[in-house]
Amino acid sequence: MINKLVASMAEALKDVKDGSVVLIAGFGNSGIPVELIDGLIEQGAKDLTVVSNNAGSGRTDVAKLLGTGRVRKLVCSYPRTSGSVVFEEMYSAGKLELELVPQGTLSERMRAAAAGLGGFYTPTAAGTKLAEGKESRMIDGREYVLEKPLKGDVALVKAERADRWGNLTFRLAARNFGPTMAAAADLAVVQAREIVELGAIEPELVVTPGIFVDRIVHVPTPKQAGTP
Amino acid sequence: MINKLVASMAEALKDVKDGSVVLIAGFGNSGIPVELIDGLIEQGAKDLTVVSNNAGSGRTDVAKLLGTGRVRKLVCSYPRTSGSVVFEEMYSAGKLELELVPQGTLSERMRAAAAGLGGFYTPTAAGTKLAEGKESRMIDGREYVLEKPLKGDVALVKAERADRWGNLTFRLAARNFGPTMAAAADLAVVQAREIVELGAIEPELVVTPGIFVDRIVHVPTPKQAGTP
Amino acid sequence: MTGLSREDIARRAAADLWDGAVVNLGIGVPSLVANYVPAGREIVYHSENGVLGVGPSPEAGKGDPDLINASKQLITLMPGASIFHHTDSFVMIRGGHIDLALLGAMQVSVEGDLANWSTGDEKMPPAVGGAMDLAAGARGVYVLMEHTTKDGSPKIVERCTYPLTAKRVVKRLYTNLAVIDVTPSGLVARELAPGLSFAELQGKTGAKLDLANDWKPVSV
Amino acid sequence: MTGLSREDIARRAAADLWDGAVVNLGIGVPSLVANYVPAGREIVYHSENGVLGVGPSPEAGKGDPDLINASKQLITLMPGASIFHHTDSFVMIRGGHIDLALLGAMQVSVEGDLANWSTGDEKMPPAVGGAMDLAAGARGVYVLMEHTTKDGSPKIVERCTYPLTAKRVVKRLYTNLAVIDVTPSGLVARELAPGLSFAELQGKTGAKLDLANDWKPVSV
Repeated sequence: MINKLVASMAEALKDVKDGSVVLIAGFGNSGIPVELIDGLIEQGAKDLTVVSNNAGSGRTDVAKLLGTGRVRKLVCSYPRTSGSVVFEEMYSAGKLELELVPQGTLSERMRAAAAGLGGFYTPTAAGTKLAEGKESRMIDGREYVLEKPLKGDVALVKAERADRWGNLTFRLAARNFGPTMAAAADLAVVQAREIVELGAIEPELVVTPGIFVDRIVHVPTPKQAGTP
Repeated sequence: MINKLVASMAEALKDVKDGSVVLIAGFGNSGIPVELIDGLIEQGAKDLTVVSNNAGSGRTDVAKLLGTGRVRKLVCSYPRTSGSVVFEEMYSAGKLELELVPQGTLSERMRAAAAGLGGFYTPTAAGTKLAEGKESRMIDGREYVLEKPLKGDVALVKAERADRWGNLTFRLAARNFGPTMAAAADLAVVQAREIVELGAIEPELVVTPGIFVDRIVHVPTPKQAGTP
Repeated sequence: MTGLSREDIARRAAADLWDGAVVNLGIGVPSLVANYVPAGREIVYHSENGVLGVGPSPEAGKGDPDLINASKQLITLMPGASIFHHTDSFVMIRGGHIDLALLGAMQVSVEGDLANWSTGDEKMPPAVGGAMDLAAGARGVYVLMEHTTKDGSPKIVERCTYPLTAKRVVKRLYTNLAVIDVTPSGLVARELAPGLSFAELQGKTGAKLDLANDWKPVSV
Repeated sequence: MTGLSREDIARRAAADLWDGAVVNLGIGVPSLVANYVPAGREIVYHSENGVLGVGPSPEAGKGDPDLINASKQLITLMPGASIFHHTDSFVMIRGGHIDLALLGAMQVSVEGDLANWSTGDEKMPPAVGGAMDLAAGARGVYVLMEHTTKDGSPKIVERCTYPLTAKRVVKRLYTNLAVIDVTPSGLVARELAPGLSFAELQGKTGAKLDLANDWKPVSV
């Protein structure tokens, strides 16, 4: 029997290795898997590369993880926001390497990893500083930059509803990076507010099919990121 | 006010030009926009390039369009099936050019057009006859083939439900190429079994957002392809 | 002369949006535009985080923390709205499906070059977000911004000194002081903040402006 | 000696699928495998046209024309099934998310090269479907097929003469006559159709076979 539901946060995050590339879903404070991030801090893996659209605000969730000093590198589109104090501290102290990636390229690179592609040509950032050192080429009279897939060892994703096969739905715009990150990581770990019977999610309404999900932990009252 | 619903098939297909690239959704007999294809035959555009996963069976729908002699070229993954008599006739008579494309590459090429990408590297077909003449490169020890976007001038898509903004849902596995083709064409024309009020499709449950749809024609009792 | 408020800049820009336009709203002043739909028109506002059909801000104290815009402010949904994941959202953006992107800017040049992600100061951590995707992918880019920096330096310049977001993409500027078109023959001021003289406007602008023959005061 | 029926080939292959396996079913004999889930196991069958969780064929006269498999036959859905569009379906396939692809073949070589899309006959129009994507993307490829062509020519060969689908991908073969592993040291027959001698099997095979020490008759 397929049962991806695990009993504890510890089990959900066991064997996350030092040096892992960790994809963390969310945009602003929406869709951030706060409890999984706390679980990862508890778990203790270090020398991590974190891929996340923002760098957290205040000192919770992504910011809290950065503050542990266990993140070597951040791959991110918009790390500096109001309240991104931990990121700014770590960055100016030279304790955090930053790879700045345009948001659509960030998402598309993870999708390329999920889709088994070797790379793609995008017009985004062509001719700018963020394309420096990258291969570019003219295609039909327009300049494109070659971007490579970005694969995660682990993805941390917040879902609204899950069944034991790993089928997921998401809550409103908390969906954001969740589906792409789940598909782009070798180990997709999901926190779900509600666990439902197999078959309770209508086949046409599944947002992330279970094939992309490895472990589910039930977090019935998830914290919204950015709240104390 | 945005109202993509048009009153007639003629209006839905007006200004489809000779020489157009026409994306036709469907897989086997599921999801084939039979009435739109009949409408296109009526409309009379010729010298068409048709992109479709199959080439029809019997002498209806896609096969009927091929039989008019107005299709110069077929871009297809699986044209030869039991009953693909019209395709076989046209092909062996040298009246139809065929570009055979692996199914996933076909879909991904249209997605690349929809997504504004200049191309992508895929491992599919690397080292085979279908990669001949294409650029290939080794990436991390594996051979990939460069594939270019495939854009449609027109897409013909069969949906289950539509609202006046063009938001769509699909029926079961009739979804197949519909969402990708709608997004990949300059003019996405949709036949929908049911037209619903704006707001009747829950935002989380929209499959194709209206941004990808241009015209909707109401076909309340669509024919299933392959039925007489 | 402070000219228009942020709300008035947003209201003025909204007035130019046509019925049926699909418009991405970037961070900053552009986010406010969702509150100002011209009467009798339907505008489909897009937010990069996966929302099409953004409505006005919710009443104070209401709103859902999982319905936010690019500026991370609470939004509502219009009837006809749809939700999708980030990669699909950028299919819309990069693929040319967005009619207009309304963006903020640090600098805009005479040729429509846009700089809005970095001052080039190595000590200041940069943030790009969806700006480069929008600049490369939207069919048109309009900029909404304060006319000058807080210390009064011009943001409209002959040539951007900050790292570029994209070249030759901005078609029109809405500032607290003016509405300015980027044309092949240079920058043309079409509307001036009420009470502002063209000489004053030129004085706060780091590139040569022409005044349109049919110029008028900004009306909001 | 005709050996196993198509249904028995499918049943035999199904017996090797492990609990929780995600298995794509290709055109032909593989499509039948959905009818044979070993007791006590859950197998998630994938169909390239956008279905995960394919169930057995519906009863005769039942079924929905919009629920079909790669062979365009009617299917049912299991509880837990999901529907998605074609491009997402091939994200699963190409991206290595499918544990096993069960495919038909025209020829398979000693090294596991697969040819299943064209005889190379220019007059015969070709058809590739999802075969190349599956061969390149699935974590494993097993072939289910008749052991020989209708006229008795071997389909298991030293070297494929037909154009390849992919090189060195086939790990195991289920035919009406045998179960054969593709190993680094060559083809190894593990199971033979009841009543068939190894010599007879070798006689219908266009490449050298070894017989496994622990070989046994196919049991279905």
